[in-house]
Amino acid sequence: MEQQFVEVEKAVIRFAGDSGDGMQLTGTQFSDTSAEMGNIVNTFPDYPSEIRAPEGTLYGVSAYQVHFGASNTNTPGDKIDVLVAMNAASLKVNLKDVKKHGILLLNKAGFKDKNLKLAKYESNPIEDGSLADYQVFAYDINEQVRRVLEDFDLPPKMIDRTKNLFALGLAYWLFDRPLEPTQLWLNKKFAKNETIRDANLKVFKAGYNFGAMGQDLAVRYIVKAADLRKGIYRNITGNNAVALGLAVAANRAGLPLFLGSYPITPATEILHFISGYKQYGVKHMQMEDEIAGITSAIGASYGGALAATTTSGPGLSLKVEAMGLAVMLELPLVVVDVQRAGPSTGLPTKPEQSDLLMALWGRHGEAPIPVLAASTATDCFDMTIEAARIAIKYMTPVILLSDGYIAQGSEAWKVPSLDELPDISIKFATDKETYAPYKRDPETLARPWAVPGTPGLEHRIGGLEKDNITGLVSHDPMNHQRMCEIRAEKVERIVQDIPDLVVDGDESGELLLVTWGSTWGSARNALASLREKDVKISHVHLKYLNPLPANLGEIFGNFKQILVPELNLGQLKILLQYKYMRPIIGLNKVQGNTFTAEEIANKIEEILLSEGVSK
Amino acid sequence: MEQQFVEVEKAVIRFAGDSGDGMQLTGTQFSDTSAEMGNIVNTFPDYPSEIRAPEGTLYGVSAYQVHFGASNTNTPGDKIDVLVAMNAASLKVNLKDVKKHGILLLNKAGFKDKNLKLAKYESNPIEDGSLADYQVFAYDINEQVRRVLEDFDLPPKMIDRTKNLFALGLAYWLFDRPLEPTQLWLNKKFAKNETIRDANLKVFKAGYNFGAMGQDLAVRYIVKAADLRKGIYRNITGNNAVALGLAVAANRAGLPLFLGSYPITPATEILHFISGYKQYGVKHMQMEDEIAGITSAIGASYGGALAATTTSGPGLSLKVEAMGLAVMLELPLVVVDVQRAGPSTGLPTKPEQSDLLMALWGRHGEAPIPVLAASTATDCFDMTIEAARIAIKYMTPVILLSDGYIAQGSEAWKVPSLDELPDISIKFATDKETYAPYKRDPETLARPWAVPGTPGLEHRIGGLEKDNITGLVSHDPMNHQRMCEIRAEKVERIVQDIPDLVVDGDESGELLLVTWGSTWGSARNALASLREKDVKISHVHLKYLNPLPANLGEIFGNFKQILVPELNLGQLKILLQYKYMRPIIGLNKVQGNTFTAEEIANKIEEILLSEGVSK
Amino acid sequence: MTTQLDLLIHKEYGEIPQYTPKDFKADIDVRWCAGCGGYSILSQVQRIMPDIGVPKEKIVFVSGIGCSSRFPYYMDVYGFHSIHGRALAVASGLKVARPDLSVWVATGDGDCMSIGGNHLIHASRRNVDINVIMFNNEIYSLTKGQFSPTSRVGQKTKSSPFGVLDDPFNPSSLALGSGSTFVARGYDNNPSHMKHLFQRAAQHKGFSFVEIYANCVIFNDGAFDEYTRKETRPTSTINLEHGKPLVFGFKNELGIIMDGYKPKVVNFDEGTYSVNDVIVHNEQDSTLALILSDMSFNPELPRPMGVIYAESKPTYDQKVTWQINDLIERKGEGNLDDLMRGDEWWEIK
Amino acid sequence: MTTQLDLLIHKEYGEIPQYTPKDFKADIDVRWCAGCGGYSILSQVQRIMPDIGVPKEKIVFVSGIGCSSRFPYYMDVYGFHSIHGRALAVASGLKVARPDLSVWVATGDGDCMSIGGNHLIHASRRNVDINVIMFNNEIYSLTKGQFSPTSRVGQKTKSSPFGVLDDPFNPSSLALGSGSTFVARGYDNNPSHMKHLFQRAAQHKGFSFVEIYANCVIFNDGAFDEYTRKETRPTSTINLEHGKPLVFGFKNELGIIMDGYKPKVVNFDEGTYSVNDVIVHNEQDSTLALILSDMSFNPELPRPMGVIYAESKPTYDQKVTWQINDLIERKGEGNLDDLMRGDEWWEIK
Ligand SMILES: Cc1ncc(C[n+]2csc(CCOP(=O)(O)OP(=O)(O)O)c2C)c(N)n1
Ligand SMILES: Cc1ncc(C[n+]2csc(CCOP(=O)(O)OP(=O)(O)O)c2C)c(N)n1
Ligand code: SF4
Ligand code: SF4
Ligand SMILES: [Mg+2]
Ligand SMILES: [Mg+2]
Repeated sequence: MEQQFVEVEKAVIRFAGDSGDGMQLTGTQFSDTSAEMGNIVNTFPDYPSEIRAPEGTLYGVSAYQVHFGASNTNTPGDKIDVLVAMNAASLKVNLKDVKKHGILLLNKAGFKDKNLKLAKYESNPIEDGSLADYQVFAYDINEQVRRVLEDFDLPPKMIDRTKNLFALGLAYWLFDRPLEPTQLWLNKKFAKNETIRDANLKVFKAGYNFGAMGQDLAVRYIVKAADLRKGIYRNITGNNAVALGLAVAANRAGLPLFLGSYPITPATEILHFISGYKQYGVKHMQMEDEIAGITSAIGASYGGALAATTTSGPGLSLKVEAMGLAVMLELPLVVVDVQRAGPSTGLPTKPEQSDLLMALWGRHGEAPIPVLAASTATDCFDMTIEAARIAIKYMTPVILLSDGYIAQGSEAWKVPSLDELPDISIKFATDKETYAPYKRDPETLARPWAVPGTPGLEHRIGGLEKDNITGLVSHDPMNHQRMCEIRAEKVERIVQDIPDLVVDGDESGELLLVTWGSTWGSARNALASLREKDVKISHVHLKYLNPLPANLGEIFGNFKQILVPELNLGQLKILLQYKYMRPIIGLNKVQGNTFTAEEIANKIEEILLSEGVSK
Repeated sequence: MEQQFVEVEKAVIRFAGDSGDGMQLTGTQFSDTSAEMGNIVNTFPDYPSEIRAPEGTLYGVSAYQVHFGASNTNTPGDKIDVLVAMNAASLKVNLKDVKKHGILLLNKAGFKDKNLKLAKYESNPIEDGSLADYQVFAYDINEQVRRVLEDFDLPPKMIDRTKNLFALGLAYWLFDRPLEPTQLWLNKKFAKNETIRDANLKVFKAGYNFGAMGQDLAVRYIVKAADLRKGIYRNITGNNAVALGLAVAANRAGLPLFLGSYPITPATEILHFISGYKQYGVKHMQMEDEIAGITSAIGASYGGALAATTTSGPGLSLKVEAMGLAVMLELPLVVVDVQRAGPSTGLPTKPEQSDLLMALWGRHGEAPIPVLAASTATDCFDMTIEAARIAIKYMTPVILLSDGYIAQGSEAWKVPSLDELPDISIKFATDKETYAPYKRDPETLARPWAVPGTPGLEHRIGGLEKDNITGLVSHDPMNHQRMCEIRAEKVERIVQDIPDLVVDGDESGELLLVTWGSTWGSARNALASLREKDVKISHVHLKYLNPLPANLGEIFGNFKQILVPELNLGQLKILLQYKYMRPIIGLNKVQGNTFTAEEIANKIEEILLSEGVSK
Repeated sequence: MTTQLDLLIHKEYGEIPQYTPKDFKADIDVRWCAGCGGYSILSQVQRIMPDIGVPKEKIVFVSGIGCSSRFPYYMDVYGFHSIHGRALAVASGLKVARPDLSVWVATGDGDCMSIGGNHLIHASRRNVDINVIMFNNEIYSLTKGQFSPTSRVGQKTKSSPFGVLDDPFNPSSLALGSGSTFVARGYDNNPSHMKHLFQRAAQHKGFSFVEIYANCVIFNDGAFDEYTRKETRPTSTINLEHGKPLVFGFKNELGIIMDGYKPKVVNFDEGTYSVNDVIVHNEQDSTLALILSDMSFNPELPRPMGVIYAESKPTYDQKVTWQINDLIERKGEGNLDDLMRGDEWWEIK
Repeated sequence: MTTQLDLLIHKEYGEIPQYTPKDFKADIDVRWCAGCGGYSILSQVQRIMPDIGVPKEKIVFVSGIGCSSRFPYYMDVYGFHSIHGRALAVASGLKVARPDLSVWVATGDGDCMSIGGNHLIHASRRNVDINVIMFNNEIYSLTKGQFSPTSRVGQKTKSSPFGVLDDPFNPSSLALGSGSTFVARGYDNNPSHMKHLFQRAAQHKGFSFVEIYANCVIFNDGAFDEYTRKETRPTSTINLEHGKPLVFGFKNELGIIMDGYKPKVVNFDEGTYSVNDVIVHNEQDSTLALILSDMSFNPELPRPMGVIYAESKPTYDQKVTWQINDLIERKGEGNLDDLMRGDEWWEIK
């Protein structure tokens, strides 16, 4: 059969199988290779909350999705072009996300009676015609790999385990990917075990050839490369980016890094990465709980480290009292909250944006804290450094909001070089003649940072209200009022130090789309598709939630309506309605996943239509 | 000298002395007797945060203020008519609050050189003319009591200690109070020690006679009695009222009461009172920390008790995670937060209203909780029962906000009888045919309450998201959305069950005064004084903060401006601006004390003047 | 005052049905990994349930968060999967409010001893009548493999890539040091021994702390092999039985004697000592319990398995009830109208 | 990479000045009640400070909340009055970040063992080099008199008007059970003994837990009279000294012998035993420490005072530094540009 090439702007592939089928690895290879070819990639792993759910079950399905192309791959993608499904359960769980006429690459060996029963199929979908809307290509991959490896002296289980590489090879052929990067990787990974290495290499190649030998796959795809700036690139997840951001921020601040943390999904990986940074002089303590995580960090900050604590919702709830202490002490501290679906334990492996109000207002007393939010995996790097910069410059705790979606998803990152990054250092106080613990910088209102070990600056601080200059405990009524106002004012003044917003699209008009955090990606994709249809719509994205950028009110003034899509029941909406006293249209989703571009685009069109504006 | 009587509507007296001078006791006697005479009384104790500060120091001054009269004694009073000061430090600390031409009853013995020095007086204010603006009556009370008790075989220290009763007797004379109630009380209190009893009785009487003998006090005051409804009355503090409210609510609900708590100022007394209710079958646990306080209560609630936890700001911050669990479990729970000045440890013995936003929004995830606030000491009783009623009827945690001001202050309470209080009981689920853990009441959306021990209803609940009927763990995206919405809707629906607001004053106009919590008293006093001057102003007071009363928006629509005085930097303001999208004028005070009526009245006049409305 | 609850609690339940272990299996797939130590713990718990003399509806399992804390879902009794670390505080409130219930806690080394450490030591000190089963796998499994407070020095985990630095807790010593009245240790691949421990815990009136070595096949596989496998167990562990001499070894050729106040291993085959010189286990002796527990991490001594300590003492929940009953007996049941009125009231007529 | 901090830390400070206790008095009124046990603790701490070999600016006192936790305000060194219960977690982070500092924690029985219990047992287990002075007054004083985890059964307090039901912790046993390497006990009215304990704690490299019986004249006056007053102390307590026999009594006529593994009091005057039969204190023996600590609440045995246990072991903060240094030595100092680039990078040209 003749094979033809079709060029496309971008594509979405999802690899799905049992928890033990190696889908995460398969997906990562595909994405790395695609990125190396110059595609922009955006990925998302989706795995069960059970550690190793029983084989073949619906709740045991593990998947990895890759969105790759030349542009507008700002999310892992709404709908799937190609689904690789290693068994019946994987098909069942994922089919709803496949585009009509999309490609299904199925492993027949995973559709035995037992599999069908576990997947709750009445009959075999490969045979019963129920997949008529799709291009179905079903092969017995187990059989294939057994044949390929018949000369190898390996136990059958081991042989079976290579089947993901067969599927990967096939996918490479389908999308015309070069084999070398993965071959190199396999060589490295199995350097110590030649048989396994060779078996894997052979199966991988066989998968590719199987496509080339042209059983029935008639169309191959060429996904255009992006026009990327020159430089060094790598793929990175948000959690990895936060970890790197902290290490780099400490370097740029001229401070040692200290992390006090306690594991919690989906923030734990930040702790994992940082625990590996020993060679960089980084100290970390895995403490007994979240309270100890943050209070140990406060102790380290008092000692002169750039201190951070990392967590997710339930952990943030436990850190509340100590955050109030940090406010009172006016010590720098970076608190990273990787949001997940709540309330309570909620859906612990699923993303949500529902900790915003808590970050803004969830402390007893008047305890203002700056709040920032990262919008993509790579933005986590920049915003972490920004959080550290503000914390140090203004002597304040800062909350950085990420979420499970960008924390675990990856995208390509143009790696900066250390010395092109800003210097964010400040000087410790050392002069005993002029020092007073709460004597403030007139511009930033920051108090001086004097660390133990500095002769002559011995002083006492604590959670009781203190005199505005001396820092001595003060019960004076007017001093308390002044101090509350100063702490609020200090956070407000950060507005001088953050960039004005630039509207994407017309500066005024019918509708302004406002986003924050990880919904950035879906919004960008939605805008791209709408603009193709000539729909007029402007967009601003908020990385600073407290304080809000100075020109936001002015921008609002230029639009008739404002739409805020959020993965919560309307939290930014509350902030904006309070601040600007005008109605905000909310698009609210709490379904353990992010918006599809379509959902946002549809809402926009609906609003514009009802206004009789859209074509 | 001729003594004359002046009749007044109300008066304010403050007793001030060293921590060891017995001022709290003196004040309580004065207030109890006044209440018995038919005055409305409102009191406030003000004591140092040190346990026993050194004698004679400024920070060791302890005071007790009594506002008593026929009407509008809604607070302990702004300015003092009579200050009883037992030493120089007490005068120094309290003079600023005394009205011009007010009466100072001073104990000369407390103005020795040593006292003056500790009080940081350069010269003796009794002699240097600096008190010319006041009516000064200075006597050597120590000398007086020594003379009175010269026949008693008591050590000098003991004799000195009676001086507060001399001052009390003098005050009784000044305000024409009957001696019997205090005499009865002394008889009871010192029943076991005749000498001490007689000494105290004698000194008390001597103080009274000292006034009668007419040295120089020329004017006596008759404070009008109030026109009170018939019934049994007592004085009560807010903390005592909460404790009683919990015990009574449990009774009316037909449930046993369980309190899980941890001591913290100014909420600890609730725990003290309840720990004394053993005879009433009440169980309490003083747990290891606040987290255990609330989680033990959740355990008890699961077991079928009316469960409560009591705390103040720092403790509330620690309970955040567990409150989220209670939201997810949908179990009844009363969380009482007696607010104090924050952030962090702040000013722990001083009141503030700065936990409102935290109560509303301070939890990770979407975790809505009804929020109520008590406005006076006696209202603490009613609102505690109301909190319990809502908690049980809607199967939800409820936060009740009190503050250090009403919690420790007292007022006269018309004691209800148990059976005139509402029945708030609901039935436990018992029918295994119809039971499902999250099958809801169609009207309230409450789930059924099935307690362990009920055969056939064995089920599992927890913090993971659950299916809306079965309560089984569910990762279904649409179920999560539905559950988040239902939990929000359930709290919203409480609005059907709370009274509409009634505007005090005209139904529409220039300015609406909106208050919540303990500022009610200052606001009422301010209104009374303004209305005497014919200033037009309307008022609503919010006891329900979430949900807000149904007709609040409509009421707002009838006023040009809205003023919200709060003891914080504008927290209700945030809620109202967000909800009603119109600017609110804030009057914000964080000075460790409450508003004076004057501060509120002045602000109102200022607003009205600037609008050119007021006369 | 009779409450709604009294009506429920005091309802006679007559004969307890003749249950079988199956009656305690919840109708739900167990979702632990194949080979997880949890399975055998679960099945032994289900096995003893018919015999503890409590009707099903009076049994509650409370847990925190972790693989182990999923336990309540698999038991067909009342179950409460709370938040991380708080199971013991929840259970304390429940037991005090409802002394009629049989309250169990299923927890992990992280849930119980890391974030939950404070509630552990306080529930232990108070002697609340709760049966705790701590699944010790020396790792945080649900969060995919970080070290826990029982992980060993040098252990490489996701959060200690260069080796753990923290010394671990000895769980039984912490339990004893905080006042536990029942302390025992078992391991997942000895079902009958485990069953015995659970039975003993159920019988014990007071706080029972049972540590079970539970293999996590995914994140810490084989951690306990030395103490649980036939080839090494006889010399690496010693099985404690009340009133029996402390002997161990493949042929019971080893014993523990006291060298002053220090325990020491002797080999009877060497001829110097015989079984008569060996200490006899007395599970009611607090000093011996401390000494035995302290042997756990001593490489020269075998690790004790079984009931280390069992002391009979009034429970906290009983004492709460007694105090209330005593007061009511002495002073009469309180009248809320009197309480509201207080001592200092007056009447306006 | 050299940080700003290194510049501070590594600056040579030359000779340590000849301090006097007065140099450690902060210029502020001490605001405890007249007669509070805190005063004598404060003055002994100020007295040892000149001799611990650390310049003033390198000393930090951390505390939580309570009367006792006001301590840092009264010391003219660096001071950190944190929040209730968290002093040990704050101090742990500080010490690990700054091993060059001498870190002390002043805390109360409530702050340290109630809300702070978890941080206590974990700091203890990790052996972070912190010196803890726990003011035990068996009450919550700052909140005006509720029972604490060291209050006695039956004690009437504001929150236990009918008597405490909870059994108290034995602080030294909890410290030992959680792994403390230095455990000692003293009392406020024995200044020289206290001074000795503080000196020993300062010398000890690792976690030192010193419990001091501190009389609260207002809310629990006389709680420790039995153990601290001349009339009863000689028979109610025993003073431990390393290498010395365990004797006590008005004329040292009493001693502790071992009856098997159980400590027992003997009277030499009775003639059966002499001082030679008595156990000799060995503060380095973990088993003996457990036995001695366990004597504390036994009415038939004297309550031990002094250094119960002192074990030498690498500290956590040292190990953190060693692990870092070891890796840097073996693999070289990390280059952040390499770290950012990672293993799998590519170049677009
Ligand atoms: C407040 C909070 N912090 C952290 C977590 C994340 N978390 C869940 S389980 C767990 C550790 C569980 O360890 P363990 O109790 O030993 O259970 P195992 O999975 O090993 O059985 C952690 C840290 C959480 N759910 N909540
Ligand atoms: C989070 C929090 N909970 C409770 C309190 C109230 N509180 C302050 S000190 C204290 C107890 C102190 O007892 P202890 O540590 O023994 O100190 P002492 O006053 O007896 O020296 C309590 C409960 C608080 N400040 N913060
Ligand atoms: S990860 Fe470990 S502890 Fe968790 S279920 Fe699997 S084997 Fe069991
Ligand atoms: S209340 Fe007690 S502990 Fe507090 S300062 Fe006074 S005597 Fe000391
Ligand atoms: Mg574990
Ligand atoms: Mg104390």
